[in-house]
Amino acid sequence: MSNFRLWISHNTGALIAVVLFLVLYIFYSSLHPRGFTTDLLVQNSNEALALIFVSIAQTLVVILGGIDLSVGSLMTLVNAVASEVVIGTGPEIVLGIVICLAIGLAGGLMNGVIIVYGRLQPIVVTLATGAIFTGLALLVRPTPGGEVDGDLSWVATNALSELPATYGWWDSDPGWFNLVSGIPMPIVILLLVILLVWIPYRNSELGRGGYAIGSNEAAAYMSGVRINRSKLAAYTLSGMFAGLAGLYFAIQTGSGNADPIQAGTYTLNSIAAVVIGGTSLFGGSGGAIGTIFGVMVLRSITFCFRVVDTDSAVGFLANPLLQPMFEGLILVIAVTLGAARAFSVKNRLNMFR
Amino acid sequence: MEVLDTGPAAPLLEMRGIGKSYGGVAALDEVDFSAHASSIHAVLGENGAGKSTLIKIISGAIAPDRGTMSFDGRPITVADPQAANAVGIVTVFQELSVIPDLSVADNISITRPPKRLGLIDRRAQRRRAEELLARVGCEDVNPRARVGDLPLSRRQMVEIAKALGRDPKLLILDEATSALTAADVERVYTILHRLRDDGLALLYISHRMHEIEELADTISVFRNGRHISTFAKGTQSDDQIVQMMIGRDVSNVYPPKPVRTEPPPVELEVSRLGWTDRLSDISFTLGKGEIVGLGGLDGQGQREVLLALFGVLRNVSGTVRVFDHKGVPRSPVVATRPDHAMALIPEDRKTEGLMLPMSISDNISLTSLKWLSRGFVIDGTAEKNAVDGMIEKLRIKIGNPDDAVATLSGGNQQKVVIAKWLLTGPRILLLNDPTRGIDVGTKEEIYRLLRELADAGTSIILYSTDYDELIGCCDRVLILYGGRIVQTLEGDAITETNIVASSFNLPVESEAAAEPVRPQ
Amino acid sequence: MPVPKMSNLRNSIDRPLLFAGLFIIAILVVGTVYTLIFEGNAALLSPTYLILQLKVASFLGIVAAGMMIVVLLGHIDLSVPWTMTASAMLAAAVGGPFAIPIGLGVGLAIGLFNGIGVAYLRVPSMIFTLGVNVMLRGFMVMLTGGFSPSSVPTDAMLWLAKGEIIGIPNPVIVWALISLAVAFMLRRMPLGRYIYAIGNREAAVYLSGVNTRLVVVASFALCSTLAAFAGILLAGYSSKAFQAMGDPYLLPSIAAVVIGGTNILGGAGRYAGTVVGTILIVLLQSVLSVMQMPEAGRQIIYGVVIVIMLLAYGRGQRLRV
Amino acid sequence: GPETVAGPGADPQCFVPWSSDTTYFQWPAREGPYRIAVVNGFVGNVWRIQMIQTAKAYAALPEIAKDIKEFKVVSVGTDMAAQLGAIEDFINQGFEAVLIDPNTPKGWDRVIRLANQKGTLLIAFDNQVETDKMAGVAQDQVIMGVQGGQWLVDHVGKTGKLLEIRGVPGFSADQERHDGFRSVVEGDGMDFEIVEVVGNWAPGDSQKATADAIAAHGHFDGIFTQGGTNGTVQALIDAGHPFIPISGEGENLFRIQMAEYADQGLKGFSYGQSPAQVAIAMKEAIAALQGKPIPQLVKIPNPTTNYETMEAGVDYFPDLTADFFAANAFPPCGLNFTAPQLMAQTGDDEQ
Ligand SMILES: Nc1ncnc2c1ncn2[C@@H]1O[C@H](COP(=O)(O)OP(=O)(O)OP(=O)(O)O)[C@@H](O)[C@H]1O
Ligand SMILES: Nc1ncnc2c1ncn2[C@@H]1O[C@H](COP(=O)(O)OP(=O)(O)OP(=O)(O)O)[C@@H](O)[C@H]1O
Ligand SMILES: [Mg+2]
Ligand SMILES: [Mg+2]
Repeated sequence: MSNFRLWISHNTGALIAVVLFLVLYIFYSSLHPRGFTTDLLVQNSNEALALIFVSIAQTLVVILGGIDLSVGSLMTLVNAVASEVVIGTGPEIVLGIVICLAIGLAGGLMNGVIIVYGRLQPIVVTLATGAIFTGLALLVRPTPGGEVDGDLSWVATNALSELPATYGWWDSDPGWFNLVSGIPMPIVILLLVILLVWIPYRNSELGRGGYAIGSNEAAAYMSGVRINRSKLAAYTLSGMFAGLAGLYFAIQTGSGNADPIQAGTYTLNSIAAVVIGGTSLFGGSGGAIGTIFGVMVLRSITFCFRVVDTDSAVGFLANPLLQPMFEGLILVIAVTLGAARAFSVKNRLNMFR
Repeated sequence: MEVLDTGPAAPLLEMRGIGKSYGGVAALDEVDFSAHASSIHAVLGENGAGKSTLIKIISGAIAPDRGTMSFDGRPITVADPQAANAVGIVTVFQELSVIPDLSVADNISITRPPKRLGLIDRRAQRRRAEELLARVGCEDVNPRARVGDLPLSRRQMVEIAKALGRDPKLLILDEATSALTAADVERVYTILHRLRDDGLALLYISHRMHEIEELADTISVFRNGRHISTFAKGTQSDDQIVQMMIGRDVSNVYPPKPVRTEPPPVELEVSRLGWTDRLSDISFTLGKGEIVGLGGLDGQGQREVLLALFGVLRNVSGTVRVFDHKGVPRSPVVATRPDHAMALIPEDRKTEGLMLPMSISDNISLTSLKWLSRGFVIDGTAEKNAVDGMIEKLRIKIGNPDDAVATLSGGNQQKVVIAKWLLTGPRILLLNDPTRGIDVGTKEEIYRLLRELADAGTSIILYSTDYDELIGCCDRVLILYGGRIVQTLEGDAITETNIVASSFNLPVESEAAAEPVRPQ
Repeated sequence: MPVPKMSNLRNSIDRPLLFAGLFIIAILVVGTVYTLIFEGNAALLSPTYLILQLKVASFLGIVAAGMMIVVLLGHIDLSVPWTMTASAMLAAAVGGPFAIPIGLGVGLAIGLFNGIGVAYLRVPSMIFTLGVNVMLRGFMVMLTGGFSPSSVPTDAMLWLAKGEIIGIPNPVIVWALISLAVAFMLRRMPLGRYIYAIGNREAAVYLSGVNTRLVVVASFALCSTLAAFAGILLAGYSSKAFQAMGDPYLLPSIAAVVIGGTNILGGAGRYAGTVVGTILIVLLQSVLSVMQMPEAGRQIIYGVVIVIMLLAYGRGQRLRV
Repeated sequence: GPETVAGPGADPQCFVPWSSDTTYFQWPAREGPYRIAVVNGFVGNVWRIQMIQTAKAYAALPEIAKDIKEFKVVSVGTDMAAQLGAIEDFINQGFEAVLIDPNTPKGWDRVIRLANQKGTLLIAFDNQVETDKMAGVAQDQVIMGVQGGQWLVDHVGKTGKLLEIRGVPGFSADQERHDGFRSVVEGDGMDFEIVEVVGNWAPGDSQKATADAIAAHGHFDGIFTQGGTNGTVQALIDAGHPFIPISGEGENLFRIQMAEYADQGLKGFSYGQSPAQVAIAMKEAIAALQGKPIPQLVKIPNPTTNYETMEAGVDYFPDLTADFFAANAFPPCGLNFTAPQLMAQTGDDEQ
């Protein structure tokens, strides 16, 4: 097989997600009265970023072969904290951001320590720690509220052009800036995180160790992979991503809300996004990039509901009482597409993993 | 215990008073053992003798209960495989330790990968993989390929390449060649000889006597967790070695084949069987009481033939007749129904044959629960009797039928797999390399059992990677090459020369050739 | 380093029973100390209170029994909440003598659908049932918006949930009968053996000529039917079938199963553990409510208890080499 | 953005300002018909479904339909990010007005800014938002607690043992009703012992919590609950607890119970959050789009009733076993839907 074909075959899941996303998004943006614009991109990326971070957090754990039922709750905890600390002078804000990420890291580390040293199954441990995080979030923020720096909120949720404009970096935009000024800030943040966190992780021994563990833990151990370290690293980093999600969510909404139902929604959606994005729930393969598209597929489904016309061929999708049903149906179909290998398998023994 | 002086130099590895127990079972008992540089040291013993346990202790995978170890003259404790690697002890484990979802290159450099800017340098890693693969003669393996997509024999070669990449001082191979084809084995021999000449110490575990003969300088025999003896090759005869290993004589390994006057009634007729690009135009018949062998290089479609007949493969073309049933069974459910009465001993007992944490009893009765139930309820007494009967018949060495199968040694686990199928009273038995990793004594029992079954009317298809076995057991041998049957050998024509020749799709000579065909 | 012998399935999981039992006693003691101090009574030890708890536990217990079956297979059913809701609401909507059979039929149908998705399409159950849950919720929104179904349970449902026989509430009797049946199935019937076996190594069971897909479908069908039954009972108990009535049952049912010592990866676990786990969770919720613990504290205690229980059962085995 | 103007606003009977210092918003008048969207959050409880039904039915009334070119409803779930995204989407699509059932009280600055840029009207209903830059219609949650508490005081006296059943923790409505209730029963001269449990606004949870509380604490003299009221009544019946005064939500089943057990001592008071708020918000949006000033926050009277004044067929519907919220009619706004009318609608969009 040529290298290209190998690459395709190793990334089929993610590629399916990309195609699915493109189909849905083209459908959406072509029906949109204003068409595809920067505004649309800003709005859509704002809507997706927190879920993307949570889903990347989930991805890290799923790669290990685990599942994390606490990501949404940890995000909520950090969201609650952020609504108290990300405000004030510049240095105070920076400190607040650091505190938020540190809480994320600590939450992830706590999961990791219990799972690794308690030798317990991640799904049950995170079921429990999720409750703990929710409880802490409710302690910090019994009712929705709090405040986050307004400028930060505005900058983080708009096109890049607002960054220098808000903080007054330069009077007139330098030429090169015009090229990039239309890029939404969430995309910039995401690219930075991918570049500075995910890619290095993916190419580190610890990161590869995570894949090895998910693929076959005993073999990884026998091969001299540092099991404990890799697991702890993955959970801790996962916590940091959940923290990022909570932080961005706070910045985006300018407030905090310890809503356990919302936390549950984020957790479950993150699992769906991971699967649609081509990461196997058995572990060992997949990655953040696929997950990003998995989230975009999920989000695009609901985008479409906003633009379909009652009188069009798919007018039934405009009925608000049918939408939840179709949302579920499309979700089932998407995860089935993302996960079902039953039809392509020629040797039925290959189905059992 | 007689310990032979294997050379003037001090041993590289020295173990004293090593003990290890699992529950009540002593896997190793007061073992003293040493290995020297520039020597290939074979470790022999029947299944469950403690060989793998010894290896795992040396390589840090498990900790001994008692005893001390020194390496290179210094006392050491190996806490985990990383620690072993760090001092130069590298092991190719019996249960492969390649990681299926990672690429070949990733696997080979799984520890201490080449780095740039603190991150793994994938390109350098691929170059390194290419070099090491070339050293073991596997240039055809793409370093970017997923290891899980490779056939078992390639995986084993990747594992060996990976071990070589770790600059071992002591290289341990625990049944590292069990899945290799003859050609690969040759290459591995060459490499091992070269490594020995470079001054490495090698520990080699295998159940194939002829490998030992070709390779080893020194031989140690283990039995029941004890180190029985260590001696130079050639100082003991094969029979003596076997005697040491299993404590009795194994004079006639293969039971005699029956002489037939007329062809037996055909029970299974396969014509023009095809499946994807892996099988085409497979036609043969299986008569009542016959043992038909499948031979050839590994991965030429032998497994697929068995799986196809057992209903595991999808979209199989061609026709099959089983007794009076036309058509390929649609699933193992159909294949195991009384009117087909087929059984398949699968390739990998751990993942396809057994539920390791469940009890021996549960494993044996699983296939027969339908018969062992009254109405919808399992008949406990019937189940117990059936299980006890099988354990006795196959002489499975166990403590208690309620113990987990996982506690048994490899050979006894294999017997459990066989037992569970024999309990169903199969009329057609498909065996997929059933003696892989099984000691001579047990092998002999299995051969005898197969012949007894055949004599009692069971028809058997036996795929084996060991041509001795095909020669010794089979009434007829079909050699596969590239998914086709290229040769059918019968009677006296079943010879090593012919099997090897037709495995490479070369013409068969009527008289045994002076030089067996060797791979290029 | 002595490694515990891998003893057989039947003996290795007595610890959960023991620990959970002790913990139940501890909960009662703490709760009683509280009521003694603040109310001057020991209400939590009264038969009325205990029977009430058993009655409340029976809904969760029935859900957990079904959940345990799929967990033993190595799967999970996240569609339980809306399976309960849909079955109960449809049963109430249909009314009449067929209410209960229809409700159970809805559960069965959902279970078959789940089973087919998991066994035939081989979508991981975690994600398939998650999607089905969303779909069911949408379906009920559609129905409720479309016509206004009755939400009042039939007399039969009311009797089943509220009646009692010689002082024992009917739901408890139902739970006991279901428990006996499930325990018997798991221990003594081939189906049970297959469920454990598939939870350990599905490929081996498949190659043994067992129709594993049928077993998986049957297990999901059982799980959903039991959830439906719990939903119907719950509707009777509340005298009303209402949206989202199943939502509070998902995580507790999983927790009950694992606190009871069932391996979340499948293949091992005793039914008695699930019963004890259920009682533990219901009592814990109740006592915390009685003690007027604020929600934050409740969540934290709940989480900590699960972690502590699991740690107390002994750390998992190392992977075998 | 809107101009802040002095009152009075349009239709003051219907659009009652929240308080005397409530400001008024005025947008430039625009040509109809308009494009209006409703962005709902959670779906999957009866209240929200009924709200959607009301919105659709109202939009279909001839006198409203003539002003509406396109009407869309979407439910985004409990995810705040999705709700913000949907609102922004409708702003970008050029909708003239977006009615919001907000998931949280804060975090609206960005969409308000965008809406003002593009001239879109935003009106929050059901839950309040903590900003004076967005228009809203709301019922006073604190008052609900106060009214419920006061009613208990009137029927129980100033002393005794009360059971308070709270809603979903973390929601402002829960906190506000609680605060209102406590302000009365913990006020001067009051001497209550209060047991507080969580019922999550759901009948099942409320029933369980009530049953537990009765088992552990014995007798209560009155109950204040935020929702799932019929579950609480059920628990009283099951426990053989004598009927006592209850302040509860506006569920039809509770009101049926009130009627049924009034003579046995169930003195019920029912306050309600009405799903018909959405219609008032819609009416207000149209008025504002026509250029009329509207109050920044409209106060919707709390439709309350009690066991003495309750009227079958108006305040509750004894023959309807369906599960819905009975408080629906707001005559000053010309809103005369009855719940059965709404719930009997078909799910299809074309009417
Ligand atoms: N097959 C196995 N046999 C023994 N231990 C295993 C096996 N698989 C995983 N482990 C786990 O691996 C751990 C040791 O891993 P390893 O030493 O590689 O981690 P590490 O990163 O070096 O951590 P540490 O710094 O704690 O040693 C043990 O705690 C054990 O639980
Ligand atoms: N993890 C374990 N738990 C319990 N018993 C074990 C375990 N591993 C090995 N044993 C027991 O220890 C003994 C030695 O096993 P070992 O694997 O060393 O045998 P071996 O000589 O390698 O056999 P084979 O040739 O079959 O590989 C056997 O009786 C086996 O049942
Ligand atoms: Mg270590
Ligand atoms: Mg071995």
